[in-house]
Amino acid sequence: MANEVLYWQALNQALDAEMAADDSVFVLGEDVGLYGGSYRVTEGLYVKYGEWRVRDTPISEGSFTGLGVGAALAGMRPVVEIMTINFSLLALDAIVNMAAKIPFMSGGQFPMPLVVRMPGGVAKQLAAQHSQRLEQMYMNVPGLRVAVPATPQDAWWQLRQAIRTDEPIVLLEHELLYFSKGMLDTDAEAPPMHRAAVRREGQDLTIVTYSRMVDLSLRAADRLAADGISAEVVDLRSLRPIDWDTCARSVEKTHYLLVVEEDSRFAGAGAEVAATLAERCFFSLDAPPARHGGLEMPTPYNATLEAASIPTVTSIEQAVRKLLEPLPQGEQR
Amino acid sequence: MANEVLYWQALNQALDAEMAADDSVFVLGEDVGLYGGSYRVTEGLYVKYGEWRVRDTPISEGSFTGLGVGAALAGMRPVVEIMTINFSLLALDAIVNMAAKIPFMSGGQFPMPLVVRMPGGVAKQLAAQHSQRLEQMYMNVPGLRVAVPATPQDAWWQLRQAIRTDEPIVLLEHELLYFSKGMLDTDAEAPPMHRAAVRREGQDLTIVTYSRMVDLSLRAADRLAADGISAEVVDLRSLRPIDWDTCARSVEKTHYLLVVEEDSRFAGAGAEVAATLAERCFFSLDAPPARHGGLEMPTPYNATLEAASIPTVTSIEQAVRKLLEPLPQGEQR
Amino acid sequence: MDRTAKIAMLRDMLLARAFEERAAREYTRGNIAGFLHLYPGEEAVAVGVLHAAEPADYIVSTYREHVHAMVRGVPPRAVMAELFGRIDGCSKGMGGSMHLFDRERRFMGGYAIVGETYPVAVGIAYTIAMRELPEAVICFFGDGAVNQGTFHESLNMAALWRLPVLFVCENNHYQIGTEIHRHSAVAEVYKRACAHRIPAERVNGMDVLAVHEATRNALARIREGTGPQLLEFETYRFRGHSMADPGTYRPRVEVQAYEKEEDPVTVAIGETLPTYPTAEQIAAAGTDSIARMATHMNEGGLLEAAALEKLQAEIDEIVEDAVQFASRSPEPTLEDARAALDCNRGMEVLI
Amino acid sequence: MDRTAKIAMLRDMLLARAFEERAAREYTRGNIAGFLHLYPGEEAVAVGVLHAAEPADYIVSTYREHVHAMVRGVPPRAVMAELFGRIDGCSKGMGGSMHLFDRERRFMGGYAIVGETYPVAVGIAYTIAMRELPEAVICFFGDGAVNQGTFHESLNMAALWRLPVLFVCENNHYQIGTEIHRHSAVAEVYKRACAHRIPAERVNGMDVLAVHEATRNALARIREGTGPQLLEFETYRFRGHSMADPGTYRPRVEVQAYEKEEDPVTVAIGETLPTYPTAEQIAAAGTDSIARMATHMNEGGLLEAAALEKLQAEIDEIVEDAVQFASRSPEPTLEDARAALDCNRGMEVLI
Ligand SMILES: Cc1ncc(C[n+]2csc(CCOP(=O)(O)OP(=O)(O)O)c2C)c(N)n1
Ligand SMILES: Cc1ncc(C[n+]2csc(CCOP(=O)(O)OP(=O)(O)O)c2C)c(N)n1
Ligand SMILES: [Mg+2]
Ligand SMILES: [Mg+2]
Repeated sequence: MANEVLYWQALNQALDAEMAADDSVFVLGEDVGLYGGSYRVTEGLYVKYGEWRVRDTPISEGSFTGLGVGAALAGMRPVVEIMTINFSLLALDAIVNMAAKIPFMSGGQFPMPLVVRMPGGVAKQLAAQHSQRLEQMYMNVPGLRVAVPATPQDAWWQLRQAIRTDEPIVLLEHELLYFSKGMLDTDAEAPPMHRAAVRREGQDLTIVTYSRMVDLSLRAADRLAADGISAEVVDLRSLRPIDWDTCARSVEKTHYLLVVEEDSRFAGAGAEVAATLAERCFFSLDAPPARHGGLEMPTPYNATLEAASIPTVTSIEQAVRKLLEPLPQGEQR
Repeated sequence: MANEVLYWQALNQALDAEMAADDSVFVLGEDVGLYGGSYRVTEGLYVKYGEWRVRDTPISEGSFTGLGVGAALAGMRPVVEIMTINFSLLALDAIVNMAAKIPFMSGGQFPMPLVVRMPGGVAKQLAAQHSQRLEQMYMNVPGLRVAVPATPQDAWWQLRQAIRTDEPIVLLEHELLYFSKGMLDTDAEAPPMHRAAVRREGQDLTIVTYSRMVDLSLRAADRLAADGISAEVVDLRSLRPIDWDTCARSVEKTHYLLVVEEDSRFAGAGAEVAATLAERCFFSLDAPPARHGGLEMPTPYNATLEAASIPTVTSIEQAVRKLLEPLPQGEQR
Repeated sequence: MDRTAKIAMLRDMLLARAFEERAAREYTRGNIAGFLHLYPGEEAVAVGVLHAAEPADYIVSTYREHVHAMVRGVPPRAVMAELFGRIDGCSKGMGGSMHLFDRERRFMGGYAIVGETYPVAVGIAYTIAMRELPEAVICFFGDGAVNQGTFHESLNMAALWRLPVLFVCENNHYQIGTEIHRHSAVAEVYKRACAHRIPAERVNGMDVLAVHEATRNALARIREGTGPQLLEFETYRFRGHSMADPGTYRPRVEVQAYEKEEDPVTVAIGETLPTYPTAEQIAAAGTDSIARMATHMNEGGLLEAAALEKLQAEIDEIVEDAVQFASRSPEPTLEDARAALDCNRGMEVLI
Repeated sequence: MDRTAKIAMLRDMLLARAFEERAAREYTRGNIAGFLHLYPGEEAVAVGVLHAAEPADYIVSTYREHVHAMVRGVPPRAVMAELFGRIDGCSKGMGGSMHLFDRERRFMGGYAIVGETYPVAVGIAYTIAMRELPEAVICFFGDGAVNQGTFHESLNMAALWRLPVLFVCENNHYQIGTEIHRHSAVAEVYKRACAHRIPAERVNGMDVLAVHEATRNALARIREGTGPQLLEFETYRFRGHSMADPGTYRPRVEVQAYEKEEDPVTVAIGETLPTYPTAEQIAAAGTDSIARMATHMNEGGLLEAAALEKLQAEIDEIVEDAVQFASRSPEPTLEDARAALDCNRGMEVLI
């Protein structure tokens, strides 16, 4: 049955469904219980499942994420919420050195059905320490999978898939998406967890993007359509692994590639996307593969500067126009 | 005066020179004092400068790196040694959330003359938790600079430059380089800290690489030269910022690009290099920009598998040959 | 302590309350955004502690630091302008509420990741010890923050090397929505210092005179070179954790969860204030540190009601002026941001 | 405790010593590489603790864990093969010396980043508590490891939720080259548990019977549901930190640094053994736990010299067999590595 829901509600329902189905699923994190979660994602679960399955933790990110690792080793399916991705720097040892490596290091003996959920991205004037993207930190970790749902439907699908798989998964949720609306069909069959989605079909160029930037890119595509520019928008849905076939198919059709990401461009997630597609689609491309990302600076608190530090609908539109500009004769970019 | 020295000795002399010149320079880390440093880099300094300036710390990476941040704010020039980059995951909050952001967040009030040195890379059968590269984690951090000296001369130059600058710098040293030999001219004038170096001139393709892979690439170039293939080898020397002009000049000359890195390829440091050069040199390239990196798996303990998990002279040579192979008519890679 | 000193403390407490309440209003008006953590209820701690410090001492604070900054001497104008994100803010509009800095006044920053203040303070103290200076560092943190690993790591180093740090816990019993008995096995924060043999004491944080005295004594011991000290001040925040948190939900949900059981936590929670109390309620409860200090001054004949009213009026003017100043201050430009980022570049050529 | 149990303990101690000494030899021969942290001197801890555990209990260990694994029942063959990096190793040659795992025996791994064992143990204990099972977790760590923040974070959670963990500190007084008084403000590790109100005790770690008894008692209390316990065993490693560390430098450099001062550390260091002691030296010193246990057995008439010699011969054979087995075991292939990496993929289609 399809319903309009908010992104956080989709996550909330996904947790509820999995907790009801399997008593080895439990959630833990700061204020996930009594308080109901800073972004309401765990609302109602504490009352329903009790404190052992919805565990409020002290401010000890390193250890409660590590607790998740230990519990996963012992057969549980922990869903750790790190209040925001910014604090996950304190938990990287547990995620990178333990969760991602133990199954391998043990010669394949142990399951690691750990899910680590974290809100991130630039929200509203939270300043430099609370506005990080950091997706790229999780991409270069063999043994880990990274999902980035951009819609309530994907949030529902991907969180459930993440909980059910025996591999460790980081789920990156964007803080500004929690209160975005979308249809949720709880009966629809899920696509594979890491399959990219073509959100809009187009002929003239391919925008590859993910998370909150999907919506902005779609809106830019709408504006461009008014000028007869037809942009195809690919939502990656996953940052490790990346569904290269879907991306390449699109680029081979449109011959132009723009990667859009919220993170500052240098060594962000988009670097991998652009590098691989530049290699794979080299002979299909009619212009250099382009990236559009945030400025190379910590996020300023001031609202105007903050807004200027990340892509907007307008800046995406401009980046597309620049990409499609015919080159002056004989000149190279 | 030029002398042949080991890489660790060059670092050791650089520390000694800076400590003698400026009493606000002090080093701290596990076993840097009495023990003399796990890789001997701080040998002799404890006896010479005493315990306050050569401080053995408890195993508290998060806090002793943060101690460095606090000392830098108070006008000191701390040189923090994190025993290996693998443990730096415990210190990322101090480096990423504090050192890189405080000067900006304070509106430009504070200096941050912090140097964090760390050995890393795949050494000899240290297994998954002790064989990480992780360079890319430090690249996507505005406010931070990252240097990767590949020779004793650069180790000497770059460590001294790092100590003298008021910006926070991460110095990544490769564990297998410590006992490598090279000439050190302590009087020679240093190039800018982040300028790339063309280590070998060539006409047929450009290999862009850094750290230990520079030597392997040079050796591969030697072998290729025997077959008449002339490879230019660019040593990045720095991963943030990157000297794009030097790279682009080379690619525009050779028309072929191979990025070589020890890290697993997906979202490694090489992704940024390939993406930017693909964009900037698009019209100069005669073949897709290629990357050659390690396998997508945690490092195995077994020696044979470990060796197979990262580039070797032979595999670099093969990657070059593959890149230069003429395409079968009409076919696209 | 003389009359002038006491009046100065009362004045700062009044300023603190008025400033924060005004900030709340400016937030609801849309002039301030982001996370805004306010201090009402806890004034006696900042004021008592910082009035006992020397100008040469360093202060390291958290995201709930407006009052620490002002008591330290950062002008209310510069703090309000920072909350407004303007160029005349003490961090030029780059840091905002959680990142106030003032190098000149040795206000070494507000840190927004819980647990960061410890190592920063230890690093400054290391510098002081190495240079053999008579200075000290005051390090603020909350009751929730003691569960961050850096707390113990830093306390150990401070104790091991006898560093001049005063660790100041503002125990308001809550880590956002989690009451202290639910986040700490040992709810008496000062007892944790035993693990590192650091002298520690618990003091009533609603009594500014007690706070001041305890701090003075602790700083005196620190200056004798005996190493770090820890003070736990029991206090209470009257508002929610931040402006995003109404703080009204606590008992209801808890009761739902525990309704079939008798749990001591329920009782503890039952005694907390679910909504922001009115001035009358606060007065009746008798816990508010400002009312307490005002009464003390009045009864001791140090400050009569009329003088207090006058003081209050002055304060209101200062706060109003700060808001006006902030509103008029220009927004920083992208060039300002770049200058902040590159402030330490100097003449250096990178490439 | 009966004779059989005591003989079993002595046997495991002899095996531990012989195995590790052989590993050292195989390392110098080039059959083992990487970091190799050996256990001679500390045998009484692993043996005393693990002989008191139930098969259903879980063990979480560090990088110095060969002996923990073997006493737990992992065959010496599988451990030696792992050190050789072979497919028949208990981690299929993927993990090596620092990462021994054996799921079946609930040997939950050797962890090489200091401080990782705590949260892993707490996570397993959380599972046990939630499921209300009669099991416990034994968590090993060194004296240096208690300065990692996770120690306190994890102890707090274990105490707060009354989790069944036995924290076992193997205090050998050194964090690589740093003596305990130079890394910890409080050198009595058990005292740190006070910060979380966890019952803790210091025990002679060179006396296997004392270790065994203390562990049995602690585990019994844990099984009563009273929450975690901590035991500190004072012990000593006869070798350097790892095979890369000769351990011979300590006093000389220290004296150079301190030569103009009287420092208690100098004295403490002066009493340590700068080089690996000979069997005679150990016997003379009287601290070696194996000699002590053998004497106890002999004097108590439980095991005569001849029987001990026979036991030793058996052990030598086991170790020799383990080495032969390891040498003959094939190297893992890249397919084996990929299978290990993808062991949890199942039928799942990712894309
Ligand atoms: C490492 C980290 N984890 C979580 C948060 C989110 N957070 C901000 S304040 C806070 C509660 C802190 O409580 P306490 O230390 O008692 O200080 P108080 O807010 O009560 O003054 C939390 C969990 C954070 N900022 N940093
Ligand atoms: C986080 C981290 N920091 C540093 C190291 C390097 N290291 C390995 S063992 C060790 C000393 C540990 O000492 P202790 O805990 O006393 O254990 P012991 O080796 O004495 O058994 C150090 C510093 C590490 N492995 N992990
Ligand atoms: Mg609090
Ligand atoms: Mg030790």
